[in-house]
Amino acid sequence: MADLNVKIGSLTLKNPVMTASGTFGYGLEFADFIDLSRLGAIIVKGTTLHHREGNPYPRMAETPSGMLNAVGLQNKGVEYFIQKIYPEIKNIDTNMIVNVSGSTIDDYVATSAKIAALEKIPAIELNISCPNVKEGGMAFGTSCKSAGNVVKAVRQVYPGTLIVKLSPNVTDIAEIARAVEAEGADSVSLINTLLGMAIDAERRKPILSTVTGGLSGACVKPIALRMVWQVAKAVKVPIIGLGGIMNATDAVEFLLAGATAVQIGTANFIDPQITIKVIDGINGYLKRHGYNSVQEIIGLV
Amino acid sequence: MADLNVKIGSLTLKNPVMTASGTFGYGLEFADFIDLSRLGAIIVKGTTLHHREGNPYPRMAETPSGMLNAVGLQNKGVEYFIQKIYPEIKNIDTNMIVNVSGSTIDDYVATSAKIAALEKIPAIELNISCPNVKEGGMAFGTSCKSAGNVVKAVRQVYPGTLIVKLSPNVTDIAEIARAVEAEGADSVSLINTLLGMAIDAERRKPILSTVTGGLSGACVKPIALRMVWQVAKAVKVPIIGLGGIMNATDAVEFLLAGATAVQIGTANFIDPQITIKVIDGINGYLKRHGYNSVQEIIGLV
Amino acid sequence: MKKYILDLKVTENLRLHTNYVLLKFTTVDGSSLPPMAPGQFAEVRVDGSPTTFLRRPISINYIDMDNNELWLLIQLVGDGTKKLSTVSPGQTVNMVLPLGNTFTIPEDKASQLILIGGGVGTAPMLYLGYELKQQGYNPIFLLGARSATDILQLKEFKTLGDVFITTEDGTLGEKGYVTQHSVLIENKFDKIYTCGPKPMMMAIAKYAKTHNIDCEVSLENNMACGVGACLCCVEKTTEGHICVCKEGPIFNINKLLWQI
Amino acid sequence: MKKYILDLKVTENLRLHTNYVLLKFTTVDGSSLPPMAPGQFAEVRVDGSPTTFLRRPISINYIDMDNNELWLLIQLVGDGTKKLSTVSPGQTVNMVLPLGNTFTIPEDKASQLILIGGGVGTAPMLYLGYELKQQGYNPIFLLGARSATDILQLKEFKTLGDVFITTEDGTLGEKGYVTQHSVLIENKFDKIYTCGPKPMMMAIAKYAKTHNIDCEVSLENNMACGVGACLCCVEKTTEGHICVCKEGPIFNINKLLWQI
Ligand SMILES: Cc1cc2nc3c(=O)[nH]c(=O)nc-3n(C[C@H](O)[C@H](O)[C@H](O)COP(=O)(O)OP(=O)(O)OC[C@H]3O[C@@H](n4cnc5c(N)ncnc54)[C@H](O)[C@@H]3O)c2cc1C
Ligand SMILES: Cc1cc2nc3c(=O)[nH]c(=O)nc-3n(C[C@H](O)[C@H](O)[C@H](O)COP(=O)(O)OP(=O)(O)OC[C@H]3O[C@@H](n4cnc5c(N)ncnc54)[C@H](O)[C@@H]3O)c2cc1C
Ligand SMILES: Cc1cc2nc3c(=O)[nH]c(=O)nc-3n(C[C@H](O)[C@H](O)[C@H](O)COP(=O)(O)O)c2cc1C
Ligand SMILES: Cc1cc2nc3c(=O)[nH]c(=O)nc-3n(C[C@H](O)[C@H](O)[C@H](O)COP(=O)(O)O)c2cc1C
Ligand code: FES
Ligand code: FES
Repeated sequence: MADLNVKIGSLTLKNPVMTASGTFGYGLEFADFIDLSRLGAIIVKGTTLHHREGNPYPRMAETPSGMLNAVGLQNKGVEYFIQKIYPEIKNIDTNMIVNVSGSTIDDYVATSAKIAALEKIPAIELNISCPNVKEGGMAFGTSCKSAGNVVKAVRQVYPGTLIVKLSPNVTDIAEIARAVEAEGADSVSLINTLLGMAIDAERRKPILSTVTGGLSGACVKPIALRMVWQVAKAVKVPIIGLGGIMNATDAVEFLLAGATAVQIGTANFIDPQITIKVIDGINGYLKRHGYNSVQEIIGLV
Repeated sequence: MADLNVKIGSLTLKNPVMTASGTFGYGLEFADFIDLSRLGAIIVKGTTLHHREGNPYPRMAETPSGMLNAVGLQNKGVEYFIQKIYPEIKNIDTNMIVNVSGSTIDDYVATSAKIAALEKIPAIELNISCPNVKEGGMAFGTSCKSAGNVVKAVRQVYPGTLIVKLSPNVTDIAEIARAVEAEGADSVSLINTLLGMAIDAERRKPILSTVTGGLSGACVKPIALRMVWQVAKAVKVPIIGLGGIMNATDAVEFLLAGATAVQIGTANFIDPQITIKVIDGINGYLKRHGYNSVQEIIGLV
Repeated sequence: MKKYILDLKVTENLRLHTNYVLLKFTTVDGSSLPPMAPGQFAEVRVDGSPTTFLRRPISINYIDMDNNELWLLIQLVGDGTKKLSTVSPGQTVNMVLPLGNTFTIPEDKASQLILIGGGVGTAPMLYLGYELKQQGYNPIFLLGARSATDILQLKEFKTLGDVFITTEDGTLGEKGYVTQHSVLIENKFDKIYTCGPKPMMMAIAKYAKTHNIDCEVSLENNMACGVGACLCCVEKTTEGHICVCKEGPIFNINKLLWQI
Repeated sequence: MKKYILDLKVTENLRLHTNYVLLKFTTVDGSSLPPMAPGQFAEVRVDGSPTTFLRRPISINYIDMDNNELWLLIQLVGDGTKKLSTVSPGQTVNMVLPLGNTFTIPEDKASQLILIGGGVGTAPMLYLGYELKQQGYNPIFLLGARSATDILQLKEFKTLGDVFITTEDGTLGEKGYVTQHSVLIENKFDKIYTCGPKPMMMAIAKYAKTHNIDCEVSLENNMACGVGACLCCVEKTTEGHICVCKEGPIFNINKLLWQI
């Protein structure tokens, strides 16, 4: 076994494979399929200050080698998370990370502060890039100033490892990455979904209730890989790469492009055991090429 | 036969189906496969003021439901086009449109002025969105100011129909569309390719000689469709929609989203007769749904 | 119920009619199939269909205990189901199963239960009927379809109880819609179970509400994960948006907010 | 030469060895195959491989005039060729053909011509050898491969002229590389035609240059369109970047800028 350990802020991951927010529930949904403790980290559902019903159905459309979703951050709010969900997941033996979303800076701050109090949640991922809710999310992630402002505010109340999740729907993602790094982010994760749309030609209607939604899956990999490569040259903090990772080779590509860890999202829907296969596959790759540690391949390209 | 005529600036197209620049050569390459005169328009290769060798090989990588290219505007320059190619193509009985690229505003202006003198070229498509050349192309298309400046300068020397091709690698494409409309563009076409990257994990190297390249094909359709829909709400000039159109249903989706015409690019590689199938398919769709004219479905979504 | 990811081996592929196939599967190694309940479904991976990215949810049609076989009844609608319909005996198909909840059954074995299936929506009704019969109920079946050729698995249904039929064109049974069938109108039922096209289920739900009959429907919302992880498949209910794949697909109509 | 888009019918699928298949095709309607020249290729559409988006370029291996058959010799390297290798007789495969240029043949029928193929690069050599023989030349063949089992279509080559072999492991013919084979060293050739892995072709080009032998190679640059429209497949030559799919795949080494 090669050394698969990686560090993200003050977190040590037993391997670079995490699950992407919104695609893995709270982890428990996959407990029948895999040993959750083998994962590097689990990033749970997007959590907001208050309960959110999310967008109306339909929320999903299949696209060539991918899918659009318009879930819209449905969740029962941070208090419910703390009372009801945290007790259920806190003993899963991996890094449990909460993905935090909000509509205002105060929302982000309040939610992050509450999560900061949870002993078994060592990190948060600040979602400033959700394209599926009007008043917030993505808007923060599309300008350096607003992205920087959210991070600055949250940094003041959140002492744990602070990961900031970037939006790909921007002209220059490296610039945004630099802005959030400057305000104290410990790591950046990218990419969130690309804003897309699907139309039902027969019914002459958009397929999603919200018209547009977030594109994910294999189809976005070339774009995600390019962005990770660009950001890797722009910042010093570790990068978590994601977007279209469907197998171990894809994951290795992200590591080569400069990511210290990866997240797997949509691929979990197609193969609920994919995370374990990717971990084993990265190990196999390292062995085959004579590397002793995953560190050796990070950023080789 | 439903009425398939559409107008773009002062151009009348016998149907809304054009071919996308860089994917259809000068049209002649497809003469064995289809009757070129059936097309609404042919947009020929990107043409620059001076001869360009393009980027080194390898220039292409296959991706999930798509491909990356890094051709880099290889062409023999506008003079060669006028002397050698124009005489060969000027009698093709459709709208022959030249895609004009440049590294400086002066380049764009000089090239456009020369094309303006060609009687059988009724329109140009200004490519301010090529992601594959360093000093220009895309840089113009990623800010309202520079996009507006190019269009303003070209508008002064080019009296024909002026189409401006927009880059999808931006935060807000509608804003750019408005800027070029304000400077006198007769139409906008979108999208050019999305900046992407591919890595050969086994060799630990980028696949393309230029590292990054332009993503096209089915995978980009959801993004292209969303952008067309956004731009349709932002401008009054007719929109030409493209990006991942692989069949007639895809083309209809773009029309429904607000495009007056469509372009077919990568799909020509997979089926050299696809353009004709799309024309026939649009006609079939209109019939089936009881429309007499393609105009009736433009922008229905 | 524990969920599994299994490669199951095709034992039979029966084309029931132009647009329907019945696929039978068993385990590769001869081990027993995992326990599954009526109303549950499988997320089936479709190999070799370039346009099919996600798995396809398909109801458990029947479990043949004697032969250790799982049956799936599939209507060919798009590329995914068309590709799936071409598998041949010996090939394996990857499935995640069993997913979702099951029907609730009244305690009183004398309850008058009617199972109404429309089109391929009859699929889960067969296994439900079998279970009910096993447990000592006397289920009655009402099958509706466009035309006689769309009435599937009639022979199997007949072994489980009385079967009534409506077809829209009158080629079999009574002409019209299931809600107009005399068996429904002339008898008093304690519970209706139904699966089929949404307009049909809504008409039945309305009928059930009006006549104060307990009623459970099986929803077919679009799904991505099938395990409650993505929240794509939600139905708006009295408890807010809940996942059809996990807390459904079987819902009591009282929980739904259908405008009927 | 006029290009066609054709659905051709598989008549035979021969697995030559673990990693190679020989596919034979004829027209669906019994009409004659279009004229094709040695060195040209087909852009083959691969159906049912989700990871294969573009067509795959495959050389014309042979035209069997008597049976109106086109042969393609395919090495299984990735998903596309693997999927293609599973077609069965009766199925059709869509191809754009014939594409590219052909070899140039010296006028003098007494010219000493040697055709050197490495691995699956022997594919276009068979048809070229056939044409040469038809036209009254006496081609000599030199086939190289890793091991005896990678030497393909030996029987067919033997009907066209003398065949010499090298294998890297010495399991057939002389041990070593083609450029080391005695037939090459001991005879004086007027022209070399070659197709195979790039390092092999470069070694041959170097040999040819050193010995002042005219030499044509067949390149296998990655392609998207195959018809000269996309400029993806370019090779840097004395005339700048030119398309391998249209002005190639056959190049005289004098035109190439290989560092040899
Ligand atoms: C819980 C459940 C049980 C089902 N049981 C059966 C069954 O037993 N037999 C059967 O034939 N069908 C069943 N279906 C429907 C079946 O899943 C769809 O017909 C199938 O997914 C269509 O796939 P396709 O690729 O052939 O069609 P597509 O080309 O994808 O689409 C054709 C139509 O099917 C719908 N559809 C596409 N993807 C999905 C999806 N992931 N979920 C639901 N609908 C979708 C589309 O909206 C479209 O109208 C069930 C669906 C659900 C949710
Ligand atoms: C003019 C020409 C003639 C050829 N003739 C033959 C032949 O007669 N028999 C034969 O077996 N092979 C031939 N090839 C090579 C064949 O095209 C590739 O092996 C095939 O495209 C690989 O496809 P894949 O999906 O199996 O592999 P992939 O998984 O796509 O890739 C496997 C390898 O093949 C290379 N490759 C992928 N796509 C292409 C492409 N479009 N063009 C070229 N290389 C590619 C990749 O770089 C990779 O190294 C020829 C290639 C060219 C250009
Ligand atoms: C159904 C769905 C729900 C998602 N919800 C969230 C979310 O709540 N918060 C978030 O930051 N990202 C969310 N995402 C984005 C993913 O975490 C990930 O960034 C994206 O899907 C790209 O990765 P992939 O291609 O591997 O799926 C969601 C994605 C999907 C498909
Ligand atoms: C090989 C290749 C070359 C291209 N060259 C040009 C070009 O010269 N000028 C231009 O404006 N767009 C160029 N494009 C972009 C296409 O015209 C089109 O915008 C893009 O491919 C998206 O459409 P598609 O998905 O239908 O291919 C090129 C695309 C490809 C694939
Ligand atoms: S399909 Fe993912 S939650 Fe139901
Ligand atoms: S492959 Fe398109 S020009 Fe050669």
